[in-house]
Amino acid sequence: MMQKQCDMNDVPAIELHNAAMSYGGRTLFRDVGITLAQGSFHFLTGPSGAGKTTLMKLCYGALRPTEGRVSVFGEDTGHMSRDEIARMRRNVGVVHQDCQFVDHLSVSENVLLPVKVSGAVAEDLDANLSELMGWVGLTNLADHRPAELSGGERQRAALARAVILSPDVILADEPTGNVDWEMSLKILNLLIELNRLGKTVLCATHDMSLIRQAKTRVSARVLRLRGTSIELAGAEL
Amino acid sequence: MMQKQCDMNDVPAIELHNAAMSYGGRTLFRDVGITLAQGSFHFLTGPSGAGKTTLMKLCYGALRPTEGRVSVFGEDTGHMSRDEIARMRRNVGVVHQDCQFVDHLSVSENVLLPVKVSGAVAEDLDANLSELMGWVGLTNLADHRPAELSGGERQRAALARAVILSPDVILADEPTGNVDWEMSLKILNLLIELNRLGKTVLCATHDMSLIRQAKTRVSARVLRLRGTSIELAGAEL
Amino acid sequence: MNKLLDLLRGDTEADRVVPPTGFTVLLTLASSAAMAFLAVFVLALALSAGRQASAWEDALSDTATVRISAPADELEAQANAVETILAQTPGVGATHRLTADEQAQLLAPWFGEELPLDTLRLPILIEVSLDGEGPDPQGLRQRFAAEAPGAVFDDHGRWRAPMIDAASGLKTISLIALLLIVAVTGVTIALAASAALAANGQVIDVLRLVGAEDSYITRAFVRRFTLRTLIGAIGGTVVGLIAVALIPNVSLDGAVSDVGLRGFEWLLPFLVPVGAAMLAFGATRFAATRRLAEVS
Amino acid sequence: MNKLLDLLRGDTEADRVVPPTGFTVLLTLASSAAMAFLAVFVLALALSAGRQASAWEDALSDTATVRISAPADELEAQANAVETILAQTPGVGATHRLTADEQAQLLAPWFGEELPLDTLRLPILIEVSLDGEGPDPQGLRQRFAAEAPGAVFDDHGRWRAPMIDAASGLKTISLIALLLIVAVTGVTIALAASAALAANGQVIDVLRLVGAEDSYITRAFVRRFTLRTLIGAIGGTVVGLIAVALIPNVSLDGAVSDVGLRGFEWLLPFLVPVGAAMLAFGATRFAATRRLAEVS
Ligand SMILES: Nc1ncnc2c1ncn2[C@@H]1O[C@H](COP(=O)(O)OP(=O)(O)OP(=O)(O)O)[C@@H](O)[C@H]1O
Ligand SMILES: Nc1ncnc2c1ncn2[C@@H]1O[C@H](COP(=O)(O)OP(=O)(O)OP(=O)(O)O)[C@@H](O)[C@H]1O
Ligand SMILES: [Mg+2]
Ligand SMILES: [Mg+2]
Repeated sequence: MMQKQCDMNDVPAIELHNAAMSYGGRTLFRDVGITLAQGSFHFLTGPSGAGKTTLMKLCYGALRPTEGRVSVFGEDTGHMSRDEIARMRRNVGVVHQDCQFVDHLSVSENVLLPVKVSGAVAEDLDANLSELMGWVGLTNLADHRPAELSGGERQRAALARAVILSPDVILADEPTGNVDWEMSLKILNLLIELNRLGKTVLCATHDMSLIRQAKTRVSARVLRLRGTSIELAGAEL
Repeated sequence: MMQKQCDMNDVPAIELHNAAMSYGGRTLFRDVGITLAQGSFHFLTGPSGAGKTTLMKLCYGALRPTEGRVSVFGEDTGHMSRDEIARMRRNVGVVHQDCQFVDHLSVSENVLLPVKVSGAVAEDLDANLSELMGWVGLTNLADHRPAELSGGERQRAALARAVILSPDVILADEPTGNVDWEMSLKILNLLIELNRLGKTVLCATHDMSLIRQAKTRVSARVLRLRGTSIELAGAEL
Repeated sequence: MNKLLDLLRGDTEADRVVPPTGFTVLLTLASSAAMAFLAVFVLALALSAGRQASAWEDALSDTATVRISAPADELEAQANAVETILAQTPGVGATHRLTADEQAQLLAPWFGEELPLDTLRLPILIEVSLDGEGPDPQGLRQRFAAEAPGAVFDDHGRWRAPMIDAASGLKTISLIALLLIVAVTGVTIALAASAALAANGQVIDVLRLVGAEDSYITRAFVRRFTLRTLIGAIGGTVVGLIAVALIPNVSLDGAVSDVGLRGFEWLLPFLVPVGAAMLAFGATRFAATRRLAEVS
Repeated sequence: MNKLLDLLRGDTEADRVVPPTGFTVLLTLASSAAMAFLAVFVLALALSAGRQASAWEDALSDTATVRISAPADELEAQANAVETILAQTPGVGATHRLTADEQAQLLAPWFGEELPLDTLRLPILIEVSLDGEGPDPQGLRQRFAAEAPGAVFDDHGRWRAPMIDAASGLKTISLIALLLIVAVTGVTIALAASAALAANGQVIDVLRLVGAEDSYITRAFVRRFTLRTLIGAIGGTVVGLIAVALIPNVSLDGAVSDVGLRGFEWLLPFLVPVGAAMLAFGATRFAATRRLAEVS
């Protein structure tokens, strides 16, 4: 459905080189080098305010690192034009932590936004959409306004929107922050399913049980922000 | 600090009588009768979209039940004028699930909003504020804008705002939805501490571990929304 | 009015909750300034036109002429009859029989100064100054026909009408334009306030959530918008006054160069910002009340 | 211009993402309508004033009179000399020596019809029609002094000046008002677009987040606002035209009652909505581009 910007399998989906990030004078992290190979599954964890959301924003070009560089499929986001960034984002589905929606559009219109703005003409779009809405359990709410959704419903709508274009990379920022355990498992299953289809997944979460659950089913690695650096969390989980 | 609207200890802080709530044609719950005695601690749980946030809104007069009635300290919210609802809210601290802030004010100004609008002249306000900001770990971010906070920081700021007027009732809607386990425990501790000071606490959450943790320290009851009714969850937790 | 004054004293605490910057602020300031500017400008135009109209009216309408042409023996008698009639007619002020010299002067443009008047049997001319609307020409002519058939009443009407109409037409148009500008100002300010309030919906939601009474919220917004409008309108008025003061030197001379304000008229434009502020007060109150009805 | 037309064809998909209702919409519609209304109104005023000015100028300035008073034996010779001089003077059109009858008519208002002209030694009057600005009166008088000392050139100047000034003053003021209204319209539309865009900041953020290119977002907003302004301005123009068409019947008659549009002038007001739409196009593009610079 989407044109890959690079199909060579040896190019990492996302790569950070000596990346540093600070707001004003405050350094969140520095010398961070991580590589998300295509098709890999990573969790991102760390205390509140550590910079998980910030790191995700680096990955989809919403922020540029104060030092070092970030590449998406081998392309340095710092050298992309605004339009290139826009097109890159159609291949990188983001579940934003604040679940931003266009208030006056219905839930299903919001979910379809990436299709609209990309100008993609998908054949079985309606079938896709209703399958997806069913999957996240929003079939009955498709015609509601985002403001009428509950917290968890909003999060699921954001997830549906992130995957509607079937992107190669999925960045999910706390996709289970507002949902109960059962729904968390369902969302995790969707992410795992997508990963099995070859998508690269990066999922920020506070929920250690979720990570533990995932590790029983997929070879996920856990990146942990601690202090100003990032480390690979190991067996202690 | 606050005038109690009613000091008789036998009047429940919050009471729902045969309350029913539906949006459009869809009934969320009906015949719900719950009583939150003064000084009690309740959790509210149930699947995403069950109506937890809706039930909380009934409790602070943001919504009126489609049937039945809701009383706060013995007063029917359905018979309160808008100004009475406003004054009632100064005695009912709410941690809103969406953490709404005034974007152009700093975090500390946002936390102080309830003091400003109530016209209360507190003596040791500054000391109170800095203690509170320290407690939720936002001392360094007091002068930031809400938009510059991380998800968890926003939630903690909302909590600080909810308790700044030292209200008799605290309604917390997923106060730990975006924070890690350590911070969750800290927030739980604050709620338990407030409860020990005699405040009535109602906390909506998906996090069963949090409830389990709380039960070891305080005699909390768990209300669970299931189908269209509410039940007292028991030993299975 | 009292409420308005209350506002100006204000509550700086409440003030802070309304965003102090942004396009809605600029919009309020600029539109009230622009409208005040236009209003002052057109007000000056209307006042000038009114002045001009009455000046022209005065200059053109306060005299008439009665001409008596009759055989020499009847001439004097008819002239006396005419003077008697005129003295009895309401709307007629002083009368003055023109001397030979004055008649010669009147004819000079056409025939030069050396007209041999004494050899001519000239009619008698009586200049009449009119009070207010002047006499009823029809009635006067009928009485002349009866008592002084050689007298002709000429109220200069055929010269006067178009000039007076021109001036009063200008005045009417200016007043219509002034009304339009007031209406447009009202609509613009009301809509700017509503748009700004809509853009600040979140602030209102949060304030209600933390227990603010409606009056607190309304006051905060109304105060901000009234002050902004007042400031904008004062700015526009001052610039408008400067522009009006500059007009005569810039482009015009002669009759209508008289555009501008005279004496106490300079005070009238200061009603413009007051009016704008009152308008903003009402419009914001209305918009705030309506927005608040959406929040519980 | 091409881009503008492209817009009108449009992309209804992109359209949906810009809120179709709300105060900012009303504001854009109403302010462009109000401004178009005022613009049409003042345009009519300016055109009428211009017409009036030239009418007055024509009526008052295209004739002059030369009066020759001289001893009877020189009179005819001097009159001939004057006619020769006039024929050679640039700015002078046809000349016409008044007959005795015509002179009598001229004097009738003052002396009645029965003036014994034949017994009078009257001056000769030559009516001169002027071309354009007319001759240089100074030069003419000098030549008369030399060749026809009894001739006096009277260009009616003393009556003409204030009238012409009045009319052209009115025209100038109308044009100033028109310019002001155009400027105010521009400011209001630009600010309304900016305010609306600021109020829709969230939409822009979301669109960028899901991969919309800047051009997509700009187009959606620019299209909406240009169309809204166009619709508002067309509405205002139509109402303005109706108002202008109604004026004469309502309040005025006589000289300035001529306010309104004549012939092809009825087409000019249709430039107003076109101008407003172009203004909205530019303003929204500018505002959208600036807002987009804040989002990565
Ligand atoms: N625009 C900004 N300006 C200044 N500081 C910012 C800005 N955005 C984020 N920060 C700060 O950077 C830190 C990291 O924010 P970030 O949102 O990345 O945290 P996080 O790891 O996602 O936390 P959470 O788990 O609470 O969502 C926070 O302390 C926040 O206050
Ligand atoms: N204004 C509204 N109009 C229509 N439906 C609404 C409205 N607000 C909420 N709902 C619906 O009511 C249901 C309950 O919403 P509520 O926010 O109370 O759920 P919740 O239990 O808090 O869920 P979560 O855990 O996801 O926050 C949801 O299905 C939601 O779509
Ligand atoms: Mg985050
Ligand atoms: Mg909820």
